[in-house]
Amino acid sequence: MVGAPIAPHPAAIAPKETFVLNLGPQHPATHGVLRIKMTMDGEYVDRAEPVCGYIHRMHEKMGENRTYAQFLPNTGRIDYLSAMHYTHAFVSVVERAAGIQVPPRAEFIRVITSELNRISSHLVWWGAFLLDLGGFTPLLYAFEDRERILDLLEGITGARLTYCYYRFGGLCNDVDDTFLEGTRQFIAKMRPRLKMYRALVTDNIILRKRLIGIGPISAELCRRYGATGPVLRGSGVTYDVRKAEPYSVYPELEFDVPTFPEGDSMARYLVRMEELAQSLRIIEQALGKLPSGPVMAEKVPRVLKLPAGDFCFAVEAARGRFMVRVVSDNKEVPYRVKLRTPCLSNLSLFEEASRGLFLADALALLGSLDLVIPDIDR
Amino acid sequence: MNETVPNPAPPLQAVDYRLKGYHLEAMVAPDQVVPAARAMDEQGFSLDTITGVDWLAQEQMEVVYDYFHPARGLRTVVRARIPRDQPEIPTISGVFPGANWHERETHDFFGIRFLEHPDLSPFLLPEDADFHPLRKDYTA
Amino acid sequence: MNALASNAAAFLDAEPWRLLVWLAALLGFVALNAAYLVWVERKSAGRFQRRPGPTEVGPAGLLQPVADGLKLMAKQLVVPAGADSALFRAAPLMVIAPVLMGLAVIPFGRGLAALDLNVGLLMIFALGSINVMAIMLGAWASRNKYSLMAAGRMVSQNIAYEIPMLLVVTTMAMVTGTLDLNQIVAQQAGAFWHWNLFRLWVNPLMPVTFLIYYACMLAETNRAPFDMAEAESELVAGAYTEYAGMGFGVFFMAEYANIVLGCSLATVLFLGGWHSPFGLLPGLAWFLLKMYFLVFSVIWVRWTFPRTQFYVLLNLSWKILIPVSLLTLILSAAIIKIPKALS
Amino acid sequence: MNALNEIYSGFNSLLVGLRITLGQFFKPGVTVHYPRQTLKIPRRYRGHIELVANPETGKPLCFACKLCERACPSDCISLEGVKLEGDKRKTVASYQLDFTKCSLCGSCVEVCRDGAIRFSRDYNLAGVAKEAFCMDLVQRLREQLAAATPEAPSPKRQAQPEIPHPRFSPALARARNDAPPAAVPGPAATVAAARMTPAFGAGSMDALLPRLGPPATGRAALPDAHCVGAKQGEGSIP
Repeated sequence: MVGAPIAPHPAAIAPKETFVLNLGPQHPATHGVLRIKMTMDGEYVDRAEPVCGYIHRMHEKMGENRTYAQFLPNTGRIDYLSAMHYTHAFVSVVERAAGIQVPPRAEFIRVITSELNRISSHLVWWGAFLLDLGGFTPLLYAFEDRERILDLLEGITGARLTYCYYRFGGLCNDVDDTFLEGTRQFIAKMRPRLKMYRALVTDNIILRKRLIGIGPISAELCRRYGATGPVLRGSGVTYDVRKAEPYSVYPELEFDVPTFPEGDSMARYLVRMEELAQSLRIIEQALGKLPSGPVMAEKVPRVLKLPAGDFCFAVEAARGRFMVRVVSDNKEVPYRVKLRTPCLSNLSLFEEASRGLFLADALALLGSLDLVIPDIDR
Repeated sequence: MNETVPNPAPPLQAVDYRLKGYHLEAMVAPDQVVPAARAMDEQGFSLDTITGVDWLAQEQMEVVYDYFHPARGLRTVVRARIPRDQPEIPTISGVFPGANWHERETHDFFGIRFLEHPDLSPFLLPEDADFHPLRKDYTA
Repeated sequence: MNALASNAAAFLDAEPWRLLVWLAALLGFVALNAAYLVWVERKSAGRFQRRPGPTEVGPAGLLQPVADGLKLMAKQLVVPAGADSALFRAAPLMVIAPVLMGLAVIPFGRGLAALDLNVGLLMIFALGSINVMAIMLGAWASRNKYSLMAAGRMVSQNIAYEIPMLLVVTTMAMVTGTLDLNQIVAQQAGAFWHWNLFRLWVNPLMPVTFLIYYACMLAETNRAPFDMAEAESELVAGAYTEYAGMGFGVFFMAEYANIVLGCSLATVLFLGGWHSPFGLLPGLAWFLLKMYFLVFSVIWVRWTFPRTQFYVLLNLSWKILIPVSLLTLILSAAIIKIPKALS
Repeated sequence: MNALNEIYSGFNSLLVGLRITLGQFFKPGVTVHYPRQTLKIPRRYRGHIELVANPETGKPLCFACKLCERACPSDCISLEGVKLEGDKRKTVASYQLDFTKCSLCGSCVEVCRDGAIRFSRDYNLAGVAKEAFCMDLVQRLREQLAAATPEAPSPKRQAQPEIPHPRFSPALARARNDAPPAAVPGPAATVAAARMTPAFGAGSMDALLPRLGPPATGRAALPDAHCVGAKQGEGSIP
């Protein structure tokens, strides 16, 4: 374990006798139905070409065939691990276009639930990533904590994954004291757990050897491919939609945008681990500032018609920038709904970033991108 | 293409961010999307997404290029309209490699051909798909 | 009646029969171990992960291995199209056989060994290498790219780890002056500071030697964090990808049998074999206690750490384990020889 | 020296990891042993929908305004009402829920102004054929009422009592596949009855299929006969 990991020497790749390895669509490391056509030179990846579309559901066409309210349940099913953020973006774009003022209590609750959702999403990633790296136990620890969040959110929304909790103009129902008290207890329990995660996994020499210096992605590469979220922040760029295009009540809350300049898999890992702590911080503040009042705007028309034009709204989802573009022609149903999902852009750089890596390292890189395949395929 | 920030080559217009969700927008001729992309690239913008809108009534297809600036938080939208019966537009994947997949997807959904694109095979649709579901005259 | 019994006893004590009975017993021991170590592994994994593990089949899931075994036996043995059928079928047998033979020389108690061979240590390592070749052949015969990559990894991994392991064993042979496992244990009689692990006066680096042996054992038995041959998140199931039913079952058994062999050898070499640290209990019980503690630690390691990369694994062997084990070898030699030369 | 230090700290990190997992080893488990143990279902649990009966008359509160049908994003609700003599409003005669298409979004419950539908507390839904998930909620309500105590469940969702699910027992599982057992007093019976609707019992398929209406082509009983067929059978419901 002395010295730097063997970098793939160009000469090692030069005389090519390659073979094609079809990784997926059923493979333990692709977390769902992603297929990667790998051209391998022994253990080196010569070319890794992702093949998408295995779970394509055409949400965008569905959007053109139903009213705004009817499309709402779809938003929780694009990236099912980050349902709150996606619903947030969609309700906000409609509120923006229709000029609906959301009561502050509703916005604070949106922030609290969104950040809880971010934590639960990052916990799934953490467990699944460790599973990619061959460590099984952290997954179960992560799920133990995630279960607490799911219980809390199920208590107020009635669902554990596809919450569909936000409505145009507010929320479908108010939170109760059980939720608020439970969230406070969760924060108190989660902080020592983060320390445990650090001791068990982050500081572990095997993990560090597997991640440090592996799969470097530069800020420039991210920019050319439009990568966002922890991938971009792991390349040292302080870009977070919550700060860059502030929305909801995030400007009233204090939090840091963790960045790590190294750009390797470890940097992306550390960004997400740090974001767990930051989300706890946001939730704690939001709970403290939570105003009383209604959770639904007073004047929300029963039949929503947006003015003609196109409207965008972006949020910082757990995996990066998620943007909804709605083109309206002043009818009850949208003329066009475009969903800009972070995983698509994040995966698109994989081909370039994985060139010349070992198979195991390429899979570590793939895991560090934190992909949710339905989010790519929509 | 030589001018700088306040007024890059495409005639950028400021729009109300709070209403629209983007700061600047420009409508360019179809042959100007590549220079526009290059200008965006020079300004340090990153490609957000590419998509289409099918304006059936006007017999036109709109191609929408969304950009965001990772450092300054600026959002820019560049649009181009092409005739619906001959939906062709140059690719910008030479400028932003990330455009490759977005253009493939737009080709899938709208049948817009991106000229000189390296590979326009179906991306999200089945590999033998010859239909374009987001066209307004498409019925299953 | 009595005469018949003593006749039978004498008959069974005669050489070829005694060995056969022993081998049959060992076979049973290995099968039982493989089956119930899977249970122990699943239960322990459950405990480490705060869940109950198997509970449904029998009390506390105790019949789970039986159910699993029946299921595996009921499954079809699929030989992939274009695979080398003969090699494909032979590989599982070739994996399990050397382990059984290796166990034959392990002294489980005073005089309790199938074969009292004076070069027992040599025999274990001579046979141990077949195991690698067998898995490699099985993987190659599978005609599967994942298996082939796993085979490549396995061979280089085992070559890399055989060396430090043999250096460690050579050190032990030098310290004890014999290759007879019975004698090695006999030398460690007395309280626990007589165990080789704590005999720092013959070699101050003895605990390090033990750790090297332990790491090499993990690598040789393809256990996490060195389970390159299986590497389920990279190579699906590595060398075993194409094996179904009992073909896979035998590989599985061999894995656990290898762990038992490795831990038994560690007990003999370092932990005083059947000697108890403070009386109580018979020797066999102490041997099994020590051996199963080591087995548990192997399971414990597996459910704690992620997998290493392949090249880190090789780096660890060539850059750390081999130099350090060479150092301990030289140190032991010096400690043994220098006083003699001086006197 | 640096290398030695790295080896030491690396080795130490391994020991720390082992200590943590061993600590967890001796802590009690955190899982719930389903189906022997179940968790309490939260008050707002979004199951599939069911009709609410008027506590006095025992008739469904629903008067077939069809708001829910229109709100449904997946077209899984189709209902018909009849105007009975002497009534001011319509009464629901058939309420078909195609649960195979339902995404449990709850829009229908939200638009219902009279609290005539609510979420049921069924969660372990499993069936062997698609038809088992095409339910007639009017029929379901009738069976629920027949199995329940004279006091029909309160129409208000909020007033629904929080009842832990009965512990799993083979007898119960068997009972669910057969006819509903005799009415047992108490709210637990209501829930138990709700969970025993024939629609989800394996043995109830035969009971359900005739309700799919006159098989136009004689294929209605085949697995691919879809719920749409259920609409044809509206006339058979009084």
